[in-house]
Amino acid sequence: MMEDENIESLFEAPPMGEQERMVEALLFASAAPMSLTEIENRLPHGCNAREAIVHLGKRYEGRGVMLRRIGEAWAFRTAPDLGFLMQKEQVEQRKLSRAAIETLAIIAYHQPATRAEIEEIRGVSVSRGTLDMLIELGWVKLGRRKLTPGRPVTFIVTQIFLDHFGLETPADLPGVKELRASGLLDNRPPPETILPASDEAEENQNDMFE
Amino acid sequence: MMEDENIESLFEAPPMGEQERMVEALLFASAAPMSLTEIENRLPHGCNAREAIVHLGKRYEGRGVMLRRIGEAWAFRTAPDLGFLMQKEQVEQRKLSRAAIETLAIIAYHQPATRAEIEEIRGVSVSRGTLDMLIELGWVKLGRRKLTPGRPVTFIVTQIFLDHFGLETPADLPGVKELRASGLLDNRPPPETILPASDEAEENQNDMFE
Amino acid sequence: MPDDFMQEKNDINARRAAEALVVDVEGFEGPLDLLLTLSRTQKVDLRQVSILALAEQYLIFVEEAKRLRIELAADYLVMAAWLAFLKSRLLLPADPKDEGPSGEELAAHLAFQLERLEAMRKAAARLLGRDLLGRDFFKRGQTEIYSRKRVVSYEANLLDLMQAYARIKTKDDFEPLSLKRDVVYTMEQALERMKGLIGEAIEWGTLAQFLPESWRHDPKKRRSATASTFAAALELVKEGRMEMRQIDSFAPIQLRRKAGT
Repeated sequence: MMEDENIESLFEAPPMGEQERMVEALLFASAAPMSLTEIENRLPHGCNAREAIVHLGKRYEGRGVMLRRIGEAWAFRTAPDLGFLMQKEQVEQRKLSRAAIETLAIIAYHQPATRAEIEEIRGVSVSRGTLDMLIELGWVKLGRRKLTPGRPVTFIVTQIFLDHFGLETPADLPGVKELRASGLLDNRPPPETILPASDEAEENQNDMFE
Repeated sequence: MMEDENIESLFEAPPMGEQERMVEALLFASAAPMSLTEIENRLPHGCNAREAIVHLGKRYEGRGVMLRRIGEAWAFRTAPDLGFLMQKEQVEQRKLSRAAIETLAIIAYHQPATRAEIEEIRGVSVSRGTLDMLIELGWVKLGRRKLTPGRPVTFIVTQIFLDHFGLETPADLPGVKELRASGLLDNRPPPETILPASDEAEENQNDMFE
Repeated sequence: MPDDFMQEKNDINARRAAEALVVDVEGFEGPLDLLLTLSRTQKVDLRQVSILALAEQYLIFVEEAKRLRIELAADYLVMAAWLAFLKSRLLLPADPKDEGPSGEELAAHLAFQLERLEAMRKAAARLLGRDLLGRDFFKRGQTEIYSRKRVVSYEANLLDLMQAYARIKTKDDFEPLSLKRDVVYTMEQALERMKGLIGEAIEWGTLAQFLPESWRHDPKKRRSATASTFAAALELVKEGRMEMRQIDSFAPIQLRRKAGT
């Protein structure tokens, strides 16, 4: 059917059903409501956006999604009676602080880790808020007390942590040597950047990480 | 009508038509694919998201917007034949290096793949930053460690990868069946040779001969 | 041996070498990639490629690269050594006392590697040729998951975690590497030197003329000195003390003191 019309389509607009599909896709992908003019500017020459909108609106009547007119523009919106489904929680994403991510990394790699151990590895003291936050996030929990003088508490990572980071077990985390070998280390410009990255240079560097 | 059912809905799941509307609204509202569990967590108690998805998928067949399966999740996406309309919507596609795209393909077709396997296939070491970038794009993540000596880290592709390349599952990778049938996805170790016993080979021996 | 026979043989070799060298060495992704490219000149299906001929092509390529003083990475040379070994195994009658795989087995594995690499190349191309999200099909432009309840979700991915750990574990390890800087001509050095030289540079002179004598010959040193001298020159141009020009693409970069300074 489309084939027959190929030649004609140079001069004629696509059939209305096709125009409707086009408007549907356009409005779906658009980040903001679109006016008739905006829609027509995107459609092939000769299309009738107004008519396509009418058909599209009918098609979505009673569905979970509706075509809505917003001022002079059009957009899909979920049906108002289903709004309750969308009202879970608004998630505001924030980057974890460097102190937090480092503390988390140390716990993941060294668990069970005491606070003193974390501080020794990081070389700075761990603020109370950092550990509290990791615990509140559900990524870290208290482990067994260590059988050393003072019986300090230890920290370990949780199942939620593993799920979030897509790990089966903490043992799946690559070691530093593997990180380097995989090119996953921090992209600090290596001193040999000006030279060709010869194998020799790579090997020497490997030794440095032992 | 809804009002009448309000009390009952405490005990009974809404009718399937209504469940379909709900799933439609949810998937429309979300830009990211949603798993069945995520959908069901938002639906009233007792709903059957799997069945609703089947109905919904049929309803959108041939439309400008389609229901697509992406790994274990579902999302609405515009029909690929209408891409030309959305050209202005295009996100700047990051130009991938040849090394990156080949590494990605090897991981996708051979997953779970170790770094040594990737290097064995490409015949060259994986450069600093290649895997890094694929992980940052969200296309590659760590898989389970391999149960071979040295327990090397493996890499696998993600749902975001499937979504980006319009694949339902890794089994839909183009030509994967033919490649498997022809043995080109086998992990065939090189025949033991006397040569070359370079330092480099020894250095990597753990990785190379797992 | 008649002269014209030699001549002909040389011609063939020269032609082969020229053929092999059409592609820039820098353009190759390792020896296997080079072998794959060379195998295409045989114009046969990859399964019928003559590994022996391929090994010869590769060895000619490496010889030619040496002659042109093109620096080849170590793995190209390792492959050359291996192919020379393979060639001898294929040509000489098998020694019954020899342990290990036969030349044919080794050749078969190399053929498999080439076929596999090519298969992955094609797979990658097919992957990129698919309808892509954000190019051919699109997700919802606007999302509607909302509510009054605000939840702060702290975002961190596995890469952040691993890099944080690597950062901590390697923060001290980077120091000793500065010892390797002996073949690096720093920009500070270059700037110091240039400041002393610009007084005399009334006429246009090429960048290379500004390199210190002892850094001009070794390719690694020359590269480093060129980069630093160029950077230093840019700095001086920025300060309005020098002028820089390049007549044409890839023409030498020229420098001179800015008039009136």
